[in-house]
Amino acid sequence: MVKKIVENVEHALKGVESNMTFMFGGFGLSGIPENAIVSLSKKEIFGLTCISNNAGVDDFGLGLLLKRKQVKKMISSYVGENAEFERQMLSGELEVDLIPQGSLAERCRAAGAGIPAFFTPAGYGTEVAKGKEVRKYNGKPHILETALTADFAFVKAWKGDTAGNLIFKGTARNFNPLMAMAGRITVAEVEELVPAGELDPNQIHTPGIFVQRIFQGNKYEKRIEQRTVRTKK
Amino acid sequence: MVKKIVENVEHALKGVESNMTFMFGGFGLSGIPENAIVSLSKKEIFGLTCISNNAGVDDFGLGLLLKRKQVKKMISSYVGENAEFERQMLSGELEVDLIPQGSLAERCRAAGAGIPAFFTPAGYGTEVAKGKEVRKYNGKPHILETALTADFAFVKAWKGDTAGNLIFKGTARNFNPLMAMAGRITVAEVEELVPAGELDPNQIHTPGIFVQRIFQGNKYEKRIEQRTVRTKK
Amino acid sequence: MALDKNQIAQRIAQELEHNTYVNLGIGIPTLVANYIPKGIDIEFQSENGVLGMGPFPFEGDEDPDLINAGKQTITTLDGAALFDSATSFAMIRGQHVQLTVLGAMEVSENGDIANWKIPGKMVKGMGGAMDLVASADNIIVAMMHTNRSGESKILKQCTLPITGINCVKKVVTNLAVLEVTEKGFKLLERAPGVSVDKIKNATEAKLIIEGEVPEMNI
Amino acid sequence: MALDKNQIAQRIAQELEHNTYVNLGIGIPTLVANYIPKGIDIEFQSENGVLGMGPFPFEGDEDPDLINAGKQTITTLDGAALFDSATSFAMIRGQHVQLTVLGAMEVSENGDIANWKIPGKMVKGMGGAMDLVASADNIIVAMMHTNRSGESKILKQCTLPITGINCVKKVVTNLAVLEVTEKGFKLLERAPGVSVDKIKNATEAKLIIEGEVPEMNI
Repeated sequence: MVKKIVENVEHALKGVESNMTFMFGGFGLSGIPENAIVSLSKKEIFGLTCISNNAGVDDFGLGLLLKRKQVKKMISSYVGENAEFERQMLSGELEVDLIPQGSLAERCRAAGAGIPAFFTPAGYGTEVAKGKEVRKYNGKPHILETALTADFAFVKAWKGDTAGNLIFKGTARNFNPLMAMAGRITVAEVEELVPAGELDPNQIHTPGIFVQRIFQGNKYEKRIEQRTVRTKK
Repeated sequence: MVKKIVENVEHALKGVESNMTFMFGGFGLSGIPENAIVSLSKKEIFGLTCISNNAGVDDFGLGLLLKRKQVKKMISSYVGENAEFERQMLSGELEVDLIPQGSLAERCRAAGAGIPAFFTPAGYGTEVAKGKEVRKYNGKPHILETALTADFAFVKAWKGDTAGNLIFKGTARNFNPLMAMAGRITVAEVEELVPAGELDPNQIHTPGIFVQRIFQGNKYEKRIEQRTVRTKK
Repeated sequence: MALDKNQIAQRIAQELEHNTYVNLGIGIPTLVANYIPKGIDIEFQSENGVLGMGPFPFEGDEDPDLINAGKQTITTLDGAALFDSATSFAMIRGQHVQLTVLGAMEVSENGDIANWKIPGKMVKGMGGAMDLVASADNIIVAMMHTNRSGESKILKQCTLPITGINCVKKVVTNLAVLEVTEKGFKLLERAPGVSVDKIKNATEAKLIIEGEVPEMNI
Repeated sequence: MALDKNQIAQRIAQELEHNTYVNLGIGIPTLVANYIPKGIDIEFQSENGVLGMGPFPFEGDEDPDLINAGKQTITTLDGAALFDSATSFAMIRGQHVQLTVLGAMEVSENGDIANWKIPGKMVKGMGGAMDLVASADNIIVAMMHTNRSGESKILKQCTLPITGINCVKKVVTNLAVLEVTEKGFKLLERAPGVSVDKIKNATEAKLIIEGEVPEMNI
């Protein structure tokens, strides 16, 4: 078995440098690699390109890196709820590349799967298609999108084992499995780390081959952005 | 909930016709849709194009359709162990299109995912690349492959529910989830069919949206092609 | 009387077809789930990775690991399935989701939609909207007929950066139900008590009006 | 003495690197799993959908739902994972599998490999071989140095339809270990007791020979 376990988040982050490209799993604040983000936000690394569906909120998630101006460029699909982000973007301090969510997911998967480019209908006829090759299939125009890679991918799972196998929970899965595939070095943090052999091989969401380092996070805050409930009758 | 359950294999096969294109899950004889194949082999339908990684053996799996000369064309990656297949192929009765196994899997997934074409390195410089567009990415030549669709996809799972959700077992998963995505009508047969709500939503391999009809197979022979064992010390 | 948001949702719910998968956008579209007609079985897909989405959880049952695309806490129903974002958009792009309902800033008479960007203002991003509108066979837009300044959002041509072209099939507003035809917007229904003239006045695009225009059944 | 198949596998096993994923083809490559050096952790991938493949099952434990790419019944080890064929080839194409060992009919001095088709004979298909050779960073071929008629399989140019170009890094035969360099085949090692001349005679391609050629350590 190929062992992936590292002692803690500091060991997991070995090799991160300024000007690198990082991927971060998560949708909104759900399923984000909380421990890796907090540690990165304390390091003297800057000029980062961050690929993440969202950009966190002001005091949590990627907002922590934005606040310290560690991020040079964000590649995302939706960057709503972050005032500091907005300020940096409007002032031109922060480059922002917005891409359709499905293309973002597929471009990560493609990188991990050795598919350098593929055609998708998403974005045809919009500014997203600018400069991209267009080709009709079944009478419908499609644009050519390329794979997205990263020096490090940071993902978060519910359970993991020492071989790097991951199981996610609920909709916290989202981009995590795809970014795990795409990272040159993929760092997985999990709520519960178990010895290899305890997870059912049939129920693994991300096989350990896609993960280079795994550790159990110290704690998880797991903030809820939009707490919506109904009242009991 | 969208209900997918049909009474039996005959209801599941409603609409199959001569000259259609069918996909069949399975690798070798593992994970093949046994009940659908047996029923198809008793129907008066001919001129079929069959997409399947392998072609069964003489008296089991797709061999049953080949024996009755129902198949006009096979699209496969490996068609070893079938004498009647060999005879029909060498005599020119049967058209055979051989494509790399990884490209076969990805082309099925692509069809299901609305990706009409993608670049892959597999087959570059070989006869598989004939007539295909070549493009270099990262200094390495890739060829453009297109999505593969089918009128019907026949897949086999271990467990399924009335909403069409599927769970596979072991390596019997293989092409089944990808062909389920690709079929215009996907017929799933399962060893055990349970009411919706009994399967953990977190452990579904193929979400029911990819399945149009589901039924519990009458019986499964599950032949082993290469029984290999070691002796107890 | 012009419809309120809930009534727009209610009218759109009449478009739901039995045994289909539906993706509801943020805002008015989300409310459609409250008005599914009896006898119509529907599964809701949320692009962040769930099929078979249920109602909001009871207080105390919220799970940070179970949200919808609007980041609201949700529940799942029997038969639900969870999956990653690539699989989710495979469902969308591969046309396995039959209907998408979403909001818009502008819709044009050839079915273009603009709903993601206002130049000069903070841009939040397109999220999954571009994938959704480029893919679904059936796209219904839920929106107010005019913007806050009273200007029509039903246009000959979109003025804002577009999200997708030739994709919208129907528009349900507080005033009317419009179908996008090859010749432009056809006025199918009007809100109860709202005159054809009032709709005409609120619409920049040309309206195709054939015979008597019935009132919506709300 | 020329090596037998098990000894070829044994020599290839010396190439295994700690903490890597390896795909073994059918035939001699399969035997490599029996000779993993001590202290070297390896996981075997089989392209039909398993990582962490273990030995054959004990009699009575065979599971028709658990086979390898050669359709043989197998077992899984602790830390194993099961997946579909697209994910499996994502691992291969995406270069997550570090080493591929496979058999061949011919290898040429620029690293081309032919191992799937003999014109005029029944063609069984390339299976996963074309994906494997087009993808892996490191490809080692395990084969006999000559065919049954005594003709060299180590060639200036392949004569059979090729499976992949410029991909083979090393060849281990019953006679020798050869490295594919930019200038052609370099003779790295010879089988115990087999002379350089004997290898030269059995080789159609030009061999690069630098200094003393050591014997393999088997």
